[in-house]
Amino acid sequence: MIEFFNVAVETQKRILLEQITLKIHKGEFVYLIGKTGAGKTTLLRLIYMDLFPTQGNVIVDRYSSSSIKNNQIPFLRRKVGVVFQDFKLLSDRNVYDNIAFALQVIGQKKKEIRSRVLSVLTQVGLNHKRYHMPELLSGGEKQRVGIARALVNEPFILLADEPTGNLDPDASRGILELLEKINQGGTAVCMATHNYDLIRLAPHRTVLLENGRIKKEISPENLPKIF
Amino acid sequence: MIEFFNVAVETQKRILLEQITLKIHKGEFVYLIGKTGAGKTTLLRLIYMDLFPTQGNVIVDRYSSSSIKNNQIPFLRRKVGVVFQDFKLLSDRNVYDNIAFALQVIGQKKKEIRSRVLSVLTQVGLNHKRYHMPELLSGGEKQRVGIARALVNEPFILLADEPTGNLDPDASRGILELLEKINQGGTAVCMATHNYDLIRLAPHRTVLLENGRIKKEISPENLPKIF
Amino acid sequence: MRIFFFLKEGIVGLKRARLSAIIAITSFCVALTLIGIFSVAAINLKDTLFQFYREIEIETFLDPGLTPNQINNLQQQIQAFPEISRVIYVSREQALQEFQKVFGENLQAVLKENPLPASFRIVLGAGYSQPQYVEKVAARLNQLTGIQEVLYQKEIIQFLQKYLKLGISIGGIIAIFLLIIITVLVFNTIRLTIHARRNIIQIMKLVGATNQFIKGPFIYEGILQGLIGGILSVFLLWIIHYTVRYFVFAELAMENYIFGGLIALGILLGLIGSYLSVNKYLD
Amino acid sequence: MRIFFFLKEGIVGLKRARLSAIIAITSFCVALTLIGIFSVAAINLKDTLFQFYREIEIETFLDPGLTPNQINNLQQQIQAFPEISRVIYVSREQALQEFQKVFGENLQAVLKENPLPASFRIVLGAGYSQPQYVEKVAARLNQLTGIQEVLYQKEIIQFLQKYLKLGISIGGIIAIFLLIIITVLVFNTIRLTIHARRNIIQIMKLVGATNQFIKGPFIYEGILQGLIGGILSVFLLWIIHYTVRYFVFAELAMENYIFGGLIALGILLGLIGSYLSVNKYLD
Ligand SMILES: Nc1ncnc2c1ncn2[C@@H]1O[C@H](COP(=O)(O)OP(=O)(O)OP(=O)(O)O)[C@@H](O)[C@H]1O
Ligand SMILES: Nc1ncnc2c1ncn2[C@@H]1O[C@H](COP(=O)(O)OP(=O)(O)OP(=O)(O)O)[C@@H](O)[C@H]1O
Ligand SMILES: [Mg+2]
Ligand SMILES: [Mg+2]
Repeated sequence: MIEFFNVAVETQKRILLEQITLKIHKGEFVYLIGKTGAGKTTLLRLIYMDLFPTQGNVIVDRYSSSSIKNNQIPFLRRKVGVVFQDFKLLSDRNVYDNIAFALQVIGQKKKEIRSRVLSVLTQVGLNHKRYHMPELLSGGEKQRVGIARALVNEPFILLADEPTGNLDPDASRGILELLEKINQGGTAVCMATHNYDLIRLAPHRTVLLENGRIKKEISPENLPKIF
Repeated sequence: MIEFFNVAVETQKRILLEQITLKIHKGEFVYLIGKTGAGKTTLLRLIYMDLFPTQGNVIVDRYSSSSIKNNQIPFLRRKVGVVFQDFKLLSDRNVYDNIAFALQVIGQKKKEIRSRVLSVLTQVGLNHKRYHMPELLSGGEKQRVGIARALVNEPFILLADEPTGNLDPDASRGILELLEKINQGGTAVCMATHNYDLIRLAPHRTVLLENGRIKKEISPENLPKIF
Repeated sequence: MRIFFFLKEGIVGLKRARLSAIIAITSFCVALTLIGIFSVAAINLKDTLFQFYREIEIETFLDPGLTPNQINNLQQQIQAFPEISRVIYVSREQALQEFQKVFGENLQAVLKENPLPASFRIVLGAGYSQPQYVEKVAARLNQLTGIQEVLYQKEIIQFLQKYLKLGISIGGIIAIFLLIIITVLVFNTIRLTIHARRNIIQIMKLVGATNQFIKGPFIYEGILQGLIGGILSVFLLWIIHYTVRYFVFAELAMENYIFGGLIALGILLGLIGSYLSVNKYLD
Repeated sequence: MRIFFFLKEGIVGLKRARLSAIIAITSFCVALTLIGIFSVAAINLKDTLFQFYREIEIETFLDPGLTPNQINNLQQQIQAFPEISRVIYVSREQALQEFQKVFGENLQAVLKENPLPASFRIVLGAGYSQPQYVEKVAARLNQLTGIQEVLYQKEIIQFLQKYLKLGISIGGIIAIFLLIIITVLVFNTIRLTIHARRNIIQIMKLVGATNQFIKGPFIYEGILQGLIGGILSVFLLWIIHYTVRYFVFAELAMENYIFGGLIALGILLGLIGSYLSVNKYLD
């Protein structure tokens, strides 16, 4: 469903990713690990086509990075939920409107929006703060708003860039459980993380990046041997 | 050196902190832990006087929250290095200039600035990226720029709000070692964190916040029993 | 459906980015007020000139030997000119009386004879009281037999003609520059209000908003800013107009279409400005 | 030391926030150009009026019975008026010749006698050729013995006087509004360029910059923007002036102090605007 064919991303100065060949199947759960600066965020950006490979090809659903037109990108992004490392909340509207926005974009009816936003807010445990502005939230709360926004669209894949970086261990476990539940509902999950505790807790296929290359792919059975 | 006397912070809607009485001594190393939304960031903001208590009094160095004048705040902040949860880098200048800025503010000579910035960049391992703009950095790299900026001023206390949230375990350990080294040089450190692995690795006095109150203070000796 | 959403988002957007909105609206307001002041100045200048021209008379002196019949004929001939509205006959006696009034001397007593000729005082029609017509009519009158001399307020007409061209040129240049400059300034303001929210556009893109969808609220916001700025400028202009009438110049004219024009211009500038500006942040 | 740092930071700031800087500078440039165009229009209008007034003559008809001596006396008396620069004597014969030229008829042949009086043609001094002086001088001349009648271009002077007051009022009002409006627009632009960087001010505060220190670069940036905008407006105005002279009106005047004034005004607006704007983001 998502395929990388020998992908490389280069800037004038250096190579950010190279020789990336990777397949994420429907409904799969994949961890992306690697040192800081290894290229995890860069790889995720290729999937939601915020960045294009300088070499190779990325295929997401029925779109290919080499042939997608500019006006098709929004429609791709509606099928890919993204949780950003730096939250990227709209600072000019409250929590409810931030999440509702992802539905307004696709022209949902107001009533439908309301019920879906409230349901997803309950999922992430922020129902009581739905009228807060983002700046009044703690780091962990912002993170959960971001997750709620990514989920509300019912994407076929959820990309989560260190969704637990700002959360305490309990909350992290809560988020992981949430992601697993979503995954069990058929949504694929690709999560970049530094939190190996979580991987130990819920082992899945894990891709290890190093210096812009895929160093290793570890299947869930082999994981305990690694950590 | 830093003292909280029965401090409370209230907004119209709710109480963010209450009954906080706390003392941080010269050269001490204190962890601040607690669930997401417990009030860790709020407590740190009281120290660098980005926020004022609605009740009680915070004393930092020779400044008191109840009597400090607006034009004294900058001088207080020069003695308090802060690493922010959301980095707060100046997006309009590169890594070097971001760090140099904290020294330009206090009127340092250009030569002095250069040597100190380069030394602190080496400390955090970002010397090779000193001419990058912040937006080109990975989350972990931004975090390290923030730490470097907080350190460059040689503050008497370093406040770090989840400095390892975006770092991989190796890098986190590196940062912790850095903070400990700084601490051994006489600088106090107050670090809000969710990463109990680090506390286990380097046990220090730990303050546990819950719902805006200090639930427990744990001395280093008792720590192993908790985790 | 969508229109309503955009409109609502546009209104909400004004509230969300209050500072930007206030600044943009004041910019619109003052810019349009300036254009309004200019328009009022222009119509008043035009009115004044036309009023003056309406008062222009041509005087034709008649040959001394004409019989009353010939004079009558001539008057009818002149009356038939399309440009001329009225022809008044001034006999030699009337001319003498007027001369005496002006110069205070009894010419006839000195000279024994009235040296002054009879004349027609000719008033041009409303549409024709302009220098070019005056000169043309004067030239044609001169060719008629029985007419000795054609006199008109040559000095003032020449004065006006000489400086009118200059005035219209300078006025036109200023008006063009005024419009360009106001447009640039208002567009800059809109551009900056959108620039201050560039990260919001970025995020909208990331959650899958189409370019159309992103533009919508910004454009409606721009239109609303223009509309509100236009309405405020109408109030302001009305107050200025009223004040000037009251304290300085009671005859100051005003046309209602200026008010409508300002609001329309505000909406147009808001539409185009926000459309162009938001496009810069979409590929 | 600090001044240099601020200046450097100001320049660097222009580069860092390139879009904002470009927009602010174009705003300054067009706004100042507009003021420049107005100033040029104003000085040209003034020049034109003065030039016209310089051409005003007063004609005084003399009593027929004066001896050459008395005439000479009178001429010296008039010459002594401080407002009067030249007095030209026109004898009865000269007047008759001129009459014949204008009216084409030999008056003397008809009348046997020359009915026209001798006169003085009086030209006012450079500083006094304005309607109020003309009327005053005329009144005083009228009281002199030996003078029968005083004539001057009453019509044009009255015309000018009537509309001059209106023109100056409207011009003044427009000028004041223009300045206010331009100031508002330019300040709005500066405010928005700083608004777009409010988070940077926030961060500066957090790392311990004093308010003074934060202001410095923004103010220097504002001054630089004003300076650059002013210089560009001088170029623009020069080009416009040159073009208008070439194609429309060759006599268009220009004063160098306008150029200096525009640059100074740009710097002043940049200074005040950025000072006020940045202050809003500091408590
Ligand atoms: N547009 C760019 N131009 C140049 N270098 C870039 C650009 N974007 C990212 N980089 C660099 O590429 C490397 C990989 O960045 P990336 O954000 O993918 O790392 P990451 O694995 O997500 O790290 P982290 O765990 O810290 O988030 C980093 O060293 C970063 O500085
Ligand atoms: N200005 C404010 N007005 C209202 N509520 C606020 C304000 N600032 C913070 N809060 C709320 O206060 C609580 C404590 O926030 P704080 O940022 O201190 O939490 P934290 O312990 O740092 O959490 P995290 O670990 O997620 O960063 C949160 O629930 C937050 O929503
Ligand atoms: Mg990353
Ligand atoms: Mg926090």
